[in-house]
Amino acid sequence: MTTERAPDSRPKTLVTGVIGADTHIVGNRILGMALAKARYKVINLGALTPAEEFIKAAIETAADGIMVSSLYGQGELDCRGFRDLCIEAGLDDILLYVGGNLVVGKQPWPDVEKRFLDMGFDRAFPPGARTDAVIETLARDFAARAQGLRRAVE
Amino acid sequence: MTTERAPDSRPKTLVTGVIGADTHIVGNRILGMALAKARYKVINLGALTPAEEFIKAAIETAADGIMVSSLYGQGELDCRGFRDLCIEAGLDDILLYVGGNLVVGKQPWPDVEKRFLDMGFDRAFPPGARTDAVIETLARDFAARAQGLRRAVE
Amino acid sequence: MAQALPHRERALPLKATQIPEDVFHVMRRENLARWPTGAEVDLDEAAAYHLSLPENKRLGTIMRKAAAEGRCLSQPRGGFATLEMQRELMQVLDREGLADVVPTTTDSYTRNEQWHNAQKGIDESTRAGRSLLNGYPMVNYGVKATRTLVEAIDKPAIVLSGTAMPRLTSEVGYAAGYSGYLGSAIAYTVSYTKDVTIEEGIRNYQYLDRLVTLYQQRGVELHRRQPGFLTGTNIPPCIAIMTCVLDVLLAVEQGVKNYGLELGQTLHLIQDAAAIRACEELCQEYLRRVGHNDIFTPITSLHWMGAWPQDEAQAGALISYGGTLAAIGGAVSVTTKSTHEAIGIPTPQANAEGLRMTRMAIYLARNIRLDAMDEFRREKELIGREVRPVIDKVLEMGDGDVAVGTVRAFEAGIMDIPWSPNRQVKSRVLPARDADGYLRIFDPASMPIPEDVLEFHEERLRLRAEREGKAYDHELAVTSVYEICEPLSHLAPFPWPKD
Amino acid sequence: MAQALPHRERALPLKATQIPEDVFHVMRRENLARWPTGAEVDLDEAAAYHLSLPENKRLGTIMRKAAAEGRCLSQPRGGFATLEMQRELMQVLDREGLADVVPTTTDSYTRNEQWHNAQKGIDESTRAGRSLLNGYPMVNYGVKATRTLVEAIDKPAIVLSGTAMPRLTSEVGYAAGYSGYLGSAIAYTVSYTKDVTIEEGIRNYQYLDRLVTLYQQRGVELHRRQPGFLTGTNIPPCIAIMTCVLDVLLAVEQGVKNYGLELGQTLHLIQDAAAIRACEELCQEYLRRVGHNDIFTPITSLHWMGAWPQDEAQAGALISYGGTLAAIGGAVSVTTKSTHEAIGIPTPQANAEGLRMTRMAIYLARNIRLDAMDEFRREKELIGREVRPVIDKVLEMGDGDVAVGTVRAFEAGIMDIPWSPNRQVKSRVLPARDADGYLRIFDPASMPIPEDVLEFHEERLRLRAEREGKAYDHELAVTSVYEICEPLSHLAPFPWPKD
Ligand code: B12
Ligand code: B12
Repeated sequence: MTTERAPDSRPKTLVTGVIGADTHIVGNRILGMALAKARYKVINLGALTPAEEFIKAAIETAADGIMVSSLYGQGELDCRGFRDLCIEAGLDDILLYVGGNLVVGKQPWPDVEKRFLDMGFDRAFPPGARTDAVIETLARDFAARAQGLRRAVE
Repeated sequence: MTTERAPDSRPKTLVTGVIGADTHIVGNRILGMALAKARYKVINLGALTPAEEFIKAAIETAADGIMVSSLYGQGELDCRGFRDLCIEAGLDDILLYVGGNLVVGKQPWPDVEKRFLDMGFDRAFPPGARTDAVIETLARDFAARAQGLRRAVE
Repeated sequence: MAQALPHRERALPLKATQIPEDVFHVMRRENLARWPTGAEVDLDEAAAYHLSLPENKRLGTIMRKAAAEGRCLSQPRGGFATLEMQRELMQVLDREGLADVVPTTTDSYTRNEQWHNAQKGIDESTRAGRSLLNGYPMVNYGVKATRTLVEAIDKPAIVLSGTAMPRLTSEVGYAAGYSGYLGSAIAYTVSYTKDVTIEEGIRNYQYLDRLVTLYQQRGVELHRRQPGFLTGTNIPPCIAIMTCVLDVLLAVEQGVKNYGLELGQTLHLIQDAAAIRACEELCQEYLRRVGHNDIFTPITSLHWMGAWPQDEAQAGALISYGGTLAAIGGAVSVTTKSTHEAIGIPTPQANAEGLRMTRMAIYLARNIRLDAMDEFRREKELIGREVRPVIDKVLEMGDGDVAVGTVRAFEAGIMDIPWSPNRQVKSRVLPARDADGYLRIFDPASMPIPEDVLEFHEERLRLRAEREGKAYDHELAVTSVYEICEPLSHLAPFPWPKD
Repeated sequence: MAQALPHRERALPLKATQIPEDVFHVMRRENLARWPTGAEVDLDEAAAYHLSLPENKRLGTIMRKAAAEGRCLSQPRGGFATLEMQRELMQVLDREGLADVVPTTTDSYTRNEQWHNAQKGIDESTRAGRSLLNGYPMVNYGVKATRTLVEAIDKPAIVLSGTAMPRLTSEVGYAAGYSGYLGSAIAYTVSYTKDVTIEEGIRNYQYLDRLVTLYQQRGVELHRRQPGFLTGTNIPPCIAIMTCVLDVLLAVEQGVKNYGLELGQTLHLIQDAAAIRACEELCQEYLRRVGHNDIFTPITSLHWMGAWPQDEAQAGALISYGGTLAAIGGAVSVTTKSTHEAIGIPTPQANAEGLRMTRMAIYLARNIRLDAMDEFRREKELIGREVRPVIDKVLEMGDGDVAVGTVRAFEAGIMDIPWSPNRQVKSRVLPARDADGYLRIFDPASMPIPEDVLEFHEERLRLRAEREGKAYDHELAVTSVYEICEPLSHLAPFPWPKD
């Protein structure tokens, strides 16, 4: 597991959960454990979480980011309009990550990534992403935000 | 095994063998057994047979056809000029079959077939051909020849 | 979301005994009224339809024959959003995959009774020309349309619908001519839901099992099947088998006779073989205790249910070994995956290849049995020593009622499931792989597994930690989740470093 | 074609004893003079080069380590016509295939010492931009060029050159830094040649084995290996092992210490595991009888060597099972094939996939051993009862000289090989697969296998004929040649006919 830490001293809060009618909790739970270990405050909503609940939880906890898991293939339907819901709720700039097996079937990753970035996610992660990579990217993105950027550039 | 017979009463003679430096005898031997059962007179030259020996044997036995096996991939080199050798020896019209794994590697069959037909073989058989199919085609080709054709049309 | 129980039903106390005919009549009427296609279900007509099907389309019969002849049948999973896509898929699985049993996996909206969402999924998929749903929306299409799928193939068809809410899907599926249905109260409630209670799950599957007995009365023997793979994540055989025993006890109370049990593969040849035998024996043992001597309980072995490697070559080995394990273990059928598993739902062709690979592997291992090995016997006996104390405790807690006992056992953590998404389940039990590749229990939490057995588990796990130079802690469980999906360069590196 | 023996050598009577140093000196000079690249061989320089190689490039060492640690290494086959193609291939096998041992298969002209033809093959391949040879023409390229191949990889390299005439290829290969060489007198003469006599074959491999001891004197332990797979066509373990025993006895007379034995897989889990153990035990038993207690004889298991199915999914199962069989059998290494096997020489990528599939299969089965099973013990003991009477007879016929005995035994049909292309071999012995999937002997011809053993073989084969409703005749042997390459629809049809 990683020993990377969140970049500034105030611990960041992240809401996580598995969106839609999706029951795949294992990766989400392991990710949550790894985030906690990396000193994030993690609000884990668990499996089968409607989009609205993520946003509600983010508002209630003044979260810095939302980590949406979607494994079962219907993420493409479930995630549409997620950023719009955020904006409606006044979370215009909240950091939005999505990861898992985002679409149905084996599709070229660049296409899939683009689809989710177009939906307003800041980053999308391909199948089988490891927690270390996620945490490292989070650190870089929060560091970039501290400097007024939307996210880190590669 | 097949019970198909040669088409006319005088048994036809076929020379068989494995061409070049090729040691794969199993399929050739099984083919020989099946041809004998189908009432062909079979002259089997065995493995590792130079092109010249096929032709010598065909002349000596007044053979009706030559069945060249090539399994090891170098058939493309070994079989070049085989028809020319036949013509030089006065076997202009002898029926020439070739079968086995004729070229190196997995290549599209139509290309490979064309390469061998262009060399002057009357028929080329793809990897894994079964004896029944070979014997059936032989019967049709000899029947066509009895009618003055070069070989049966599909 | 989770459909609340109809008012009248909730008023009745939970019991394992058979739902009375008149009550069930009302329950069915209410159920079928929930979506327009419910009206297409006509039980007598459906039973007659089943009786008109040839033997090779009846899963109940086929499973009995396979068991009698010592065969291992193959079955994939598979579902797409539209009738046309689904038909093509099933035909490819039947013809190119030589599947012995052809599946229809429903999509996850259907599973969660979100039929309006499913309809959107159908529409979008039709527009996009590709499936945006992870399965076939069976309720939306209804009985008549779905029957064309059964008619498009030459094998028995089975509904795969991982859900704790199978009431309407099962009505439609069975009426459409599907002769098998996968799902059970405990297994699916603990692994496919977050908020459904064990009680609701039991009630929903009591409905389904009761429905099967209505067909039975009309001369139709349908196949029911329990998904003992649970969360698919390093489930030790004993925990799977506990749910098998409890679920089959619940089902027979409703009158079911033809009830298969599924076990996800541990990927340890001997553990899997022992698990298959132990499952059959323990189910029969507990069935006999309650006076049932005539329940047919064939075992299905499932290709690895945890995380898969992305490399298709590695995945191929898992598929092939999955056939080997099922055949050598003596499973009556095997449920297959494909080389696309780590990434997404397979194309029909990749799915068919997984079937053929498995079928060849079964052929190659068709004559091997390990029952005479000491290690096999020891492992099988061990499973018995793990399962009985827990089941006996559950039955005790129910004062003779297995439904009540199950609910109380989960509340108390006496029954527990690793990596469960369900809030009603403690999910504190933690499995991990040991030094010899067996799945063992790292932390039993509150499960009453005997001390000496747990000591053995701990010893084997400590040995692994030692050999790998790792701490003996819960990270063993986490690395065991990833193990099989690791790339080979990590899993089996070239053993000798340069100089 | 087959190179005639140099005059002087032919005058010496055939004997198993070590070639005297002075005679060998002359033999080497004559040999190296046969093709220009022979002049590049400088034994002292080559030995120094080997000593400069890191441990991970020395096959002798790697095999010893793998045996000691209970590992199963993986090795493919592979050769292309030009240096560039060969380099790319070897790098792909090393890096993408994670091969533990990287091969160089020579082409068939080289094997038959037709170096002029090989040169044409190189030229045509260069022009065509694709390989027209089935392997790498090692002698044509010579020592210096070939060394760049050894330097392009991080693993030990082995020469694969199925031939009875290895004299010049082995000189070039070992001098180029290859630390392993596959080939032996009996095995290759009986399966790769038509007119080469057993005597010539023995003399040629005596040369090669004697060469290895020259390296040994210079502190370099090279690996030698015997290709006990023979004609690859349903070779029952006992016949393979007879050749292993005789070939290793011949090799140790020349002073070889590190000598591997290969066994083609029968595809029966228990027969293969028993064969691997029996081979090692019987070789050691006969080595001890002649006073050798220090010969290292690791066993390599080979993926199915008979005809392969064209369907890549079916082939995948054979590949994967091949890893399983090797690992469970306790082989020290496994030689792999690819999904292209039925069609042609695989692309580097397909070859690498076969390696990875096998490697994953080995990982999955790494902890399983069957030695404690009764069936395993019975089968292993049976092999001993088949092998000993024949070997004892061969040794008796040689009046204490294994070389002489071998020649006489083949003449008399006491030693016989199924499906041999060699005219010196009777090839009347006929194997077939029995009812349980074991390879048995249908017709022993003149091999002195005990009556009671043969009765057992016949019983099992009759049982198969009966079950399949076939006559008990030699067609059983022919259908056994085709069996594994049959399409699944034939091999494992859906068991229940419509209606
Ligand atoms: C285990 C499993 C199950 C278990 C889940 C148990 C549970 N309750 O959690 C069970 C058996 C119940 C199950 C059910 C189903 N499954 Co499933 N399942 C898997 C499997 C084999 C492994 C998933 C897993 O646990 N991986 C291990 C964890 C550690 O990895 P992970 O989940 O990928 O998470 C990591 C990363 O993705 C990343 N990550 C995850 N979330 C996020 C979020 C963010 C923001 C970021 C940055 C990163 C990130 O970090 C995690 C830690 O490393 C996968 C295939 C595979 N991957 O091999 C299929 C798979 C996910 N399942 C699939 C499907 C279709 C289903 C079903 C719909 C149908 C069915 N076959 O029964 C049902 C789902 C029902 C429902 N309503 O949701 C499909 C999805 C297909 C697609 N997308 O095209 C897959 C890919 C299999 C396949 N190829 O068909 N499944
Ligand atoms: C058994 C085998 C061997 C045995 C051969 C034993 C023997 N002495 O016969 C051994 C182990 C010795 C061997 C050696 C080699 N082999 Co080999 N071998 C095979 C294998 C696995 C099966 C062949 C077989 O017996 N099939 C069963 C019989 C019944 O079928 P068949 O031979 O195809 O014959 C049938 C048909 O083709 C047809 N047929 C045959 N001849 C003819 C002729 C005519 C006119 C017609 C109409 C039909 C016809 O009818 C037959 C009966 O049904 C094949 C791959 C495969 N097919 O799975 C590779 C294969 C043929 N071998 C191959 C190679 C490269 C070699 C080696 C060069 C290198 C090596 N790997 O060691 C050496 C050859 C050395 C040499 N000098 O020739 C390659 C050839 C590659 C290519 N063409 O691209 C193959 C295809 C494997 C591969 N994919 O790499 N091999």
